[in-house]
Amino acid sequence: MFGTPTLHLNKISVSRGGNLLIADLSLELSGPKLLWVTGGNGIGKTSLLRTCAGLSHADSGEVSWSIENKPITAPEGVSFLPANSYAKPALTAGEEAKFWDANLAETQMTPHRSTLTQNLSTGQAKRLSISKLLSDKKPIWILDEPLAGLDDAGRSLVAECLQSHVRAGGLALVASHAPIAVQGIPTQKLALA
Amino acid sequence: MFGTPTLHLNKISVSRGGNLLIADLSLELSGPKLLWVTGGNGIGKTSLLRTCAGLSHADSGEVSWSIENKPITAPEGVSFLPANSYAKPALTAGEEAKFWDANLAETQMTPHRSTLTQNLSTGQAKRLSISKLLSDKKPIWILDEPLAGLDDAGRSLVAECLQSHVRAGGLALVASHAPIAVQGIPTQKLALA
Amino acid sequence: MRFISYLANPARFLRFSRFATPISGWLAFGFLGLGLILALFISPPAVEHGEAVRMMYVHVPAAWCAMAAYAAIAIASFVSFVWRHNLADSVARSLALPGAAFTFLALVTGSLWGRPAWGTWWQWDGRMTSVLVLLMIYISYMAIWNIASDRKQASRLAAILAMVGALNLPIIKFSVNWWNTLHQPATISEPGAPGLPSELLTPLLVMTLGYTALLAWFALRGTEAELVELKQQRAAGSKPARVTLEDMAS
Amino acid sequence: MSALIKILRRDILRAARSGGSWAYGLVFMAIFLSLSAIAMDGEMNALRGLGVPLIWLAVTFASLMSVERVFADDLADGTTGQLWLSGVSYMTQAVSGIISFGVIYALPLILTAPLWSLLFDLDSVAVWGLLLGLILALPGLAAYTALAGALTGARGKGGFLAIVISAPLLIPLLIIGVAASKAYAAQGWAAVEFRALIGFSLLALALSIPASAAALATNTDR
Amino acid sequence: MSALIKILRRDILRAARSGGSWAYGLVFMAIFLSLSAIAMDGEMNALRGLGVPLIWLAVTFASLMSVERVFADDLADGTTGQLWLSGVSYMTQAVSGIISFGVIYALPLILTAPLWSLLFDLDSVAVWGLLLGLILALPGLAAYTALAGALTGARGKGGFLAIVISAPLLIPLLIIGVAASKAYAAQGWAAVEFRALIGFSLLALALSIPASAAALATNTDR
Ligand code: HEM
Ligand SMILES: Nc1ncnc2c1ncn2[C@@H]1O[C@H](COP(=O)(O)OP(=O)(O)OP(=O)(O)O)[C@@H](O)[C@H]1O
Ligand SMILES: Nc1ncnc2c1ncn2[C@@H]1O[C@H](COP(=O)(O)OP(=O)(O)OP(=O)(O)O)[C@@H](O)[C@H]1O
Ligand SMILES: [Mg+2]
Ligand SMILES: [Mg+2]
Repeated sequence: MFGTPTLHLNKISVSRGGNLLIADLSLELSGPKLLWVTGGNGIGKTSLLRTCAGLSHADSGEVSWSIENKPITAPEGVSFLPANSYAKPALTAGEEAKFWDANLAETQMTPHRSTLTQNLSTGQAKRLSISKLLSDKKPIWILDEPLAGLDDAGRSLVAECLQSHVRAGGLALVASHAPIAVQGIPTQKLALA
Repeated sequence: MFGTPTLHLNKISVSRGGNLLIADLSLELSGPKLLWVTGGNGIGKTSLLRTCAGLSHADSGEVSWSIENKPITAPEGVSFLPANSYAKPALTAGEEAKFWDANLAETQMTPHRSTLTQNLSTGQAKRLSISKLLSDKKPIWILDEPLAGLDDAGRSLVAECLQSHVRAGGLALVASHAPIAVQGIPTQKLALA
Repeated sequence: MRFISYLANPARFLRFSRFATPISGWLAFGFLGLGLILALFISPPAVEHGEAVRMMYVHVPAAWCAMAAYAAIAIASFVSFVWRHNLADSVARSLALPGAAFTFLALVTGSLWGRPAWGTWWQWDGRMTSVLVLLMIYISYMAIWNIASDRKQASRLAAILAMVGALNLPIIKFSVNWWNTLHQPATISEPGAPGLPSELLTPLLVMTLGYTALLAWFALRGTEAELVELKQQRAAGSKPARVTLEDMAS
Repeated sequence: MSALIKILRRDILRAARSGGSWAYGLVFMAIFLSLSAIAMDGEMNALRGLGVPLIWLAVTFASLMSVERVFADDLADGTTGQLWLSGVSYMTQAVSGIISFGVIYALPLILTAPLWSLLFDLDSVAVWGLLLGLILALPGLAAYTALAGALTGARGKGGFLAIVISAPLLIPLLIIGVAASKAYAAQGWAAVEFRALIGFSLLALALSIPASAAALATNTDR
Repeated sequence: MSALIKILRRDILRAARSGGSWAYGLVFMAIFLSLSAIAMDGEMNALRGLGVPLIWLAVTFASLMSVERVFADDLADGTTGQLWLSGVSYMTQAVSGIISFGVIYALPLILTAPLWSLLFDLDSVAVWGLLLGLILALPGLAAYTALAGALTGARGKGGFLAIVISAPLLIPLLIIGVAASKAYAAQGWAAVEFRALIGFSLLALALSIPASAAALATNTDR
């Protein structure tokens, strides 16, 4: 069980290349909760998520994180699953997993442990990223298109992971074009348009 | 209208890194037809499609293409949409489109013509790839996960394109995890398991 | 040629190599032993070079075999590239290491010999430079085999390189004529030139046979090992996908 | 033809955008030559003799440094295969790679050679010899460098391997080239070394074009 | 600490796999030095004086060549940010980048320097001077090179820009280094140049670590 994790957005603005994507957004999100972030291509979902993960700075406003009202830093509480794989080409899936203390078994990737990451198929690369995500056990998950490239089994795996994460009190922000519907957990939808 | 395009697979075997993925597959596919290729992650969809596009060699067996029973080469009749973007980083979307004689308007990418391709969002990059596909007007389309990363509008755009391609007598092979269902065109499903 | 296409079948090759490999190994052992005894103890010192002539028995056949091995690699590469035959590239690959070793040996013995003969270990003359280039080509040939994770791809890339690198062989051969240099022009290998007296020629020939048998041993053994490995990989590999085609309501 | 021009235009644009990668070789050459001159303690007499070979060396190294810029990106992201499907044969792609490498990366190096010769106090005959030799070697230089790029493809940033592959091919060219540049002073145009250099350069092209094309096809197949 | 070791281990593995990119510098050095020797027509007397500066130059160039191997890949695919989120501060990442660059790319160059000195017929005192100078310069060399890598990030393969940034930083180090190596013959350890070299090297470290960390953070934010 996580103590109640909270993400605070205080009037943040996010811009890219001179275009304002998000203006003065204020939100307070606490676990247990799943937030489905959706909106058209290029509307700013990825940019918003990266900002919420502390990887990018908002142009103005503040992003902060807390557990049971005690402020924490992003590295203390946040995991981020990017849309693209960040596995290193010259390493095998097993070596990559070891580097991040990840467990390949959780995503059925054990048979591919000795395949070089650049030779993994699209869905296998995604599974490897998910293994890394699962290793962290952070209370706030920020996932960018976690379902892309996954087969049916992979998608239900993600749903299960989200379910148990939220059930344990976690907060999850998920950007996805397909609806993210997980049984029996509090879910909200954030639509950008 | 295209003359009847046909893809012939004659007992092909495809392997990757010493693993046999497809063994002795024989198929003859002719337009007008949509073939939905599906199967679990890493089963060999991408490898099969690349072989059908002439980009990889089968270990054994033959792949050939014809129009109205007249043999053609792959470059004469085939277009391939890879799962990942192949736009060049230092170029803008407009420059990239010009290089490939593609029309950005067809995919609603005109507003982003002066964005560098490495700054495009996931879905925008996909749309750029699709613009390039549409420019070719080849009778055989081979598409690897064309829907990944696209929003609703993008997905219906792909469906429309597929529809008019097949209606014009074309053949389309589409690998996708989500079902590809297009109204009123002959559709077959090729499942790998 | 018929013999080669007969062997092109892996199973037949394995049957052939089962006895050919040990034979070539023992031949190499015998000839090299005999050659060294002849070279070091029996043959007389030469008029011009004195005792240093004994270097010749190591040097000259090493140089020849280095070139011969490369020529064989280039030919096998051509076969492998054109007919996509993976027995040929196994042969080529197995010849690379001994070929490089012979090249290295020719360079080292040549430069050890050069000290008494020309008063210098090394000079950038045509022959020496082109043999050094041969060594570099051998190294790059071996390196490229190791970069591609896919064997099919690696074999084709290596074959392309081997064929381009063959350009260096005539350069080595004729560099003594084009490029005015220190190195001996061909005396032994020139047709119609008797060149050497037979007491010098015999150990040279015996050593050459020994080196050649050694090359053959490497080629056979390497190919054998690779075939066995390929077989094991096939057996261990996963099952291919089951493919079903069905119509869908449209 | 038009495909050639299109690729060339695209490559120039990319080079101009990528933080000036085309100038990389020039900067390398500047540093290499001026530091070499500094290292020799500026002794003009020694320097004069070394000018020609050092500038040849600098050009060769600077070209080697850009090997991975020829085909690696196109192979990595699949553009090579897409171009093939859109009707640009691997042969054409090989030729365009050689040309764009020659024009974007090698030619600027060669054209600045006379400038660097000032550093070594070369007389005008020596400078002409140098320039002629370099220009005649350009096709060979570009051809072998491109071949190394095509062979190593997108792997491990080429780097090491590309250098290991192209060095043995380039060494004969370098040796004949220096000899030709030097022979110019004594014999002018007629020197036999120039003919040898032209021969080598053309041979390099003739070998590299089909070999690079085959390598591109192989590296696309995966 | 364990993060440092982990990153170092990973980088060694990657270097070993990537077609031997770690050996790239070594090969460059071999070619550079032997070709320089050829260019001097093998005149031992001239060569002996040039040995020390040429080897220094070779080490510096060979390091510059690997600049883009330090942080570029991690920045390009987002690993830098992921490491930060998993608790490895940018400072730690900067330090580990400097160390892995120093150990994987620069150290092998330095350790082979005595071997190359054979080519120039250096006596043993000169070789010791060379080696000591190079080892003391190593931290500075690695620090500035890494800084250039962190600043240019994943853009346009670094290349040109990284060299332009690090060359001016490295030149003072090079000049003092050569002076120290030469001074060793006359004054041994006690030569004032050695103290200056140590000072420069430490200063380079002290400046580069926070600067690289800041650059990494900035390049992650996009
Ligand atoms: C590192 C230095 C040297 C290298 C790389 C080298 C290389 C070669 C090569 C490649 C051949 C075979 C060429 C052919 O058959 O056409 C050869 C043959 C020979 N070398 Fe050397 N060599 C070196 C030094 C020497 C020295 C110092 C001597 C003696 C003074 C010498 C004497 C010979 C002789 C007598 C032959 C046989 C020539 C013939 O009749 O074909 N070599 N060497
Ligand atoms: N440096 C830049 N210059 C100009 N525009 C940029 C730059 N970087 C990003 N953009 C633009 O910012 C917008 C935000 O992209 P973002 O990746 O956040 O979108 P997204 O909602 O995740 O879209 P998708 O659904 O396609 O993933 C896009 O329109 C993109 O083109
Ligand atoms: N060089 C290689 N060595 C070992 N295995 C490899 C190599 N290249 C590919 N593979 C494996 O081959 C299989 C085929 O991958 P492919 O990309 O065709 O799958 P896919 O059906 O497209 O999967 P996805 O749905 O994830 O896109 C994968 O299991 C992959 O790990
Ligand atoms: Mg996005
Ligand atoms: Mg796939």
